[in-house]
Amino acid sequence: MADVSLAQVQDWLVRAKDSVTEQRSYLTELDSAIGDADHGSNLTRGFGAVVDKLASQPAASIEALLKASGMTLVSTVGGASGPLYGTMLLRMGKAVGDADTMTATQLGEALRAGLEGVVARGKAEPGDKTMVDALGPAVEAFEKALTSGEGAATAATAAAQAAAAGRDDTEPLVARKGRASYLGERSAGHIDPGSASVTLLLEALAAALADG
Amino acid sequence: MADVSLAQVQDWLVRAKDSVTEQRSYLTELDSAIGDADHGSNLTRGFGAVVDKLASQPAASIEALLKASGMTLVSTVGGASGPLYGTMLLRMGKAVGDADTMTATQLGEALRAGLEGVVARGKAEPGDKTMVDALGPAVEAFEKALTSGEGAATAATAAAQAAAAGRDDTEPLVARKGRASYLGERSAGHIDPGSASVTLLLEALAAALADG
Amino acid sequence: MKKLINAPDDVVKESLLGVAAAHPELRVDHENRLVIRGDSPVNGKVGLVSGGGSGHEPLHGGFVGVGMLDAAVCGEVFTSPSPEPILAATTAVDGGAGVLHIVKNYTGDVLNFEMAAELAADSGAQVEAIVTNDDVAVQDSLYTAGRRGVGVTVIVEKLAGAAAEEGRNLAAVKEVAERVNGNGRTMGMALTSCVVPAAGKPTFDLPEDQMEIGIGIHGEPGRYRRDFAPASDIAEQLLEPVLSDMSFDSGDPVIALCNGMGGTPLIELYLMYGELKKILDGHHVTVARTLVGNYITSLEMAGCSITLVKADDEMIRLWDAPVSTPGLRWGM
Amino acid sequence: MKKLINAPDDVVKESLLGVAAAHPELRVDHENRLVIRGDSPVNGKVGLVSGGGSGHEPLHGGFVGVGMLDAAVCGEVFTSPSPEPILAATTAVDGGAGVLHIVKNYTGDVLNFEMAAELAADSGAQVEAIVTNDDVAVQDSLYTAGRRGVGVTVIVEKLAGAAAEEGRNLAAVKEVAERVNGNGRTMGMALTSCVVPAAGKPTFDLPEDQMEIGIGIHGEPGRYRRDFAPASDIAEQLLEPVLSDMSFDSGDPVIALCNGMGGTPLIELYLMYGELKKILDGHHVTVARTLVGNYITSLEMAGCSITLVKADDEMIRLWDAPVSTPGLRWGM
Ligand SMILES: Nc1ncnc2c1ncn2[C@@H]1O[C@H](COP(=O)(O)OP(=O)(O)O)[C@@H](O)[C@H]1O
Ligand SMILES: Nc1ncnc2c1ncn2[C@@H]1O[C@H](COP(=O)(O)OP(=O)(O)O)[C@@H](O)[C@H]1O
Ligand SMILES: [Mg+2]
Ligand SMILES: [Mg+2]
Ligand SMILES: [Mg+2]
Ligand SMILES: [Mg+2]
Repeated sequence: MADVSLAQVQDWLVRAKDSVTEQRSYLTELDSAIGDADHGSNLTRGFGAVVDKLASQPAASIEALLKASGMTLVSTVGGASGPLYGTMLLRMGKAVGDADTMTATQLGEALRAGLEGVVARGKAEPGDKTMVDALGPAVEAFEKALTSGEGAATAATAAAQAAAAGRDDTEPLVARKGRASYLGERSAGHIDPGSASVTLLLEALAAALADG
Repeated sequence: MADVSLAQVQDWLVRAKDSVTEQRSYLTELDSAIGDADHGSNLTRGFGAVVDKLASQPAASIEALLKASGMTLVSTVGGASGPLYGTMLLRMGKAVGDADTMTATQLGEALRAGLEGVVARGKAEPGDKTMVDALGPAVEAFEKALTSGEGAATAATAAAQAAAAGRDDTEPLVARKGRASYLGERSAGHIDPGSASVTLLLEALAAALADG
Repeated sequence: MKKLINAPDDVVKESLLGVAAAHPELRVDHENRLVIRGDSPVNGKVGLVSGGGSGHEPLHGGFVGVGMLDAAVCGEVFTSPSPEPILAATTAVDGGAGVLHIVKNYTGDVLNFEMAAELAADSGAQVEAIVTNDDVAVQDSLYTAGRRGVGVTVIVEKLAGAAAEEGRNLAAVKEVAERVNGNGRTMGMALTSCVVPAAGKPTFDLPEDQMEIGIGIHGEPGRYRRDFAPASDIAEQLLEPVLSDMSFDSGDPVIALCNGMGGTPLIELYLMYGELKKILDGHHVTVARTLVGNYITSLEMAGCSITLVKADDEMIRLWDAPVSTPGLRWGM
Repeated sequence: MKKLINAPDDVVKESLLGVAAAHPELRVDHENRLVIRGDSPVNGKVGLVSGGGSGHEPLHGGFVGVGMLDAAVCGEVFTSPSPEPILAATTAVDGGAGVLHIVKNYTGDVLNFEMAAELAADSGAQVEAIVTNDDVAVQDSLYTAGRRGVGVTVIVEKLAGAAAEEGRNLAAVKEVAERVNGNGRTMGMALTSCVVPAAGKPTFDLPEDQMEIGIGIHGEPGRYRRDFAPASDIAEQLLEPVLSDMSFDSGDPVIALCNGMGGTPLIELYLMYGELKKILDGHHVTVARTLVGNYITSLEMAGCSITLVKADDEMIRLWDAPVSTPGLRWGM
């Protein structure tokens, strides 16, 4: 089974940018129901900057690429999702280290590290109706697929499906973290915007690995 | 032919109050097209105060009654129409003098004096699209009816009809006085609110004299 | 209509209860609806009285205090007060040096202040009046009631107030007021209508893709309607009639007021001022002093106006003089 | 959406151009979107940095100046700024006595200020943070991200600013800020939604006969919706949760802020304050200082909030201390 290349990681982020840009209104719509109507524009701005950055300063390793992208997200997204997604990419880069390819196992470890970073920064628990509710199941599904002998591409597809399921499962939940938590019971009945963007990111990952 | 009594003059003002109160939205509507949407509430407040005043402090003469009413209008209406209608009643009272009845001729003189007061205070000329465009023709019609040998009641009816015609004739005019003048050409196509309230006042006068 | 009020007819009365509660340093005459400087009448100082319909706050009640007005007469919303309270205010602030009435040019205000001045003169008071008329939106002003008094009124009140505070006499204070008014020009615009409480609905309908240029401060329609445009365009449309009416590029210091109509957030007003300033720079107008904010409003109307006053060194000094009012305060 | 803007994405950037043009006494760092006190860093003075999403003006940029903030970090509308500009602000105002971050409790602000503080600490700066969380609308705050930081932030910035200006050290300035926050409670309500420029339409729909009680300052829905009611009712609904959360009837002097959300005219805010004051009097709350106006807003949202801070003599002295900022100025 082929390793995951630097080019594929870069392709992931380009696809992520295309996806959040295309789904900008959808994400903002979700955020206007239980947040402050900016998640779509936040991520469009952030991933746009990531892609610009990668175009102007090509990275020599996966670690460098993910770190530069994480820093760019932190510095351009603002809001809650900036530090969270930024931390995720920074931790992923650190986990992979200075290499230009990685194994599926390494990618799984990187995703796990990314999840841990998000939790360390945001202190959300499963069921708090945050991006963690999509990212957690996604990481588990990825690891489970590897255990069943699948490669990175198939595992990423499984992760994206688990993320989508996690996203949909946030709908009935009452939020306990982030802006939505201020709504109390009224946050139920809406999908969490961050769980929706996590799903887009994992779908982009699956697409990048499938085509790569 | 019967003279006009103090009671009839008082009845006029009570009917005037009922009429502007009933037509409050209509007057305000007209004023919102070319003014500031308050003519109905201004006059409702003002004539309401006049009637309250007359109820609590009955006047001993037509002069006293019209003066008290004029002062009350000045002090409760505010806006442009307060000093104008106030001055009208004050001048009418002065013209009649200290009596408790007046002849039709005296009423005609009083109306003429009232018109002159409005013109002295507001400096409007005929055709400027103001209350003068209803009041002027009304006074002329009143005088003309007397010349033809009619009594006060019939003359007042003629005056009310002339006021209504004057009111309708303000519609195509371009305003040159008051707030509406700020609109320039855009003031054309709307009836002047003050000409509409003058018409209500003269209709009230005709009714008071007819029933008296 | 959704407003933070009880009964529409009680708005002015009840708002003055709040003013009294929030500003113990001021005196509120609830019967006459006056906001009066706490230490009035100030012996030997020219008294400054302004007023008019309510709904333009902070003008005028918010400009009562040391270095500005001695009293404000608060009429019903958008309706001139009657002569009686104007007379009461005049008497309350007369410290023996005479009283200046600062009147915005609207027929109702002019007539009522005129009647009040006649009554005050009858009882021996020395009263002068300055009628502000800075609104360049009014064309053919010879054939109308004349230009309206708008934004420049704020600056007249500040500078005349400073002159009075310095102890100048009535003629001299009036001269300052006239100088400011004569050198001031304003143009305003609206994105939405205001809602007069007693009317209960918007005074005019303005479609979502239109704006009204050349408005006054009472929801009167403006000079023309046009397609809604970016701020940079609007800035051009506001400044063109101002700059073509009077030249401001003499090198004299200019006082600029970028005023909000009430419903426009400050972030937009600053953005507008940035656009206006670019154009002013291009026309070699040297802005020496600036105010950005809601100073003379039209209830919750969204929109703005720009006022320019061609000043001189003395006027700048009077501008900088200490002032302590709810709406304008510095130096003390 | 009708706003006085050009492109929605340029609102914050272009508004800062206007701030720079209107306030030569301030420094604007356009790259980092900072508003900085002109004489920063002040040697030996604790530096005060606040910031967050834009759209709440005058907070925070309008509170930069002597006696209040040293710098404000202006994020996109309703979006926390990133750590980079927060770090830049921290460095710009560090006069050697350390820097206090004043952060409103929103996840985004907290996370970004936290990351910035870590970075600043890495480069040797002494940074402390105070997170304001005064919004009693948030119930069960143990099970949520905690109470939001709203109106009390204005008062924290004023009092901590005065303490820093007096030359107190970082720990002492932070203590003042914590004292104010700990003794402050706020409750707000909305009559209409705001419109975020990038979204282009109202964040929420509020029918003509409804109001939203317990809102934040970002167009988040509130605690509950109810039929639109008279001002006196609304005053009750705002004060009940405030007064039942903390007692203000100890006889200690109270600072009251009757704050407009942006689109409500001043005449209504004063009316509301009159209603609030009646209730406060009935509860034996002794209001010693009052502010009525737009201080922490939510773009053009119509509505208001009430903040009470139970103060002490020292806090009142710090409140009265001179301050000179675009949004709050007295004593100088
Ligand atoms: N403490 C947290 N832990 C994890 N995720 C969080 C946390 N707080 C917020 N989020 C996520 O961030 C999303 C909101 O992001 P965004 O709208 O960009 O930021 P903001 O709320 O500052 O406007 C939420 O939908 C949620 O998924
Ligand atoms: N100079 C004037 N002379 C005569 N009538 C006038 C003059 N100015 C205004 N009016 C009349 O006053 C009416 C408006 O009254 P009103 O709405 O009560 O006062 P305001 O214009 O102050 O709101 C106008 O419709 C017009 O008929
Ligand atoms: Mg958001
Ligand atoms: Mg009118
Ligand atoms: Mg009026
Ligand atoms: Mg946000």
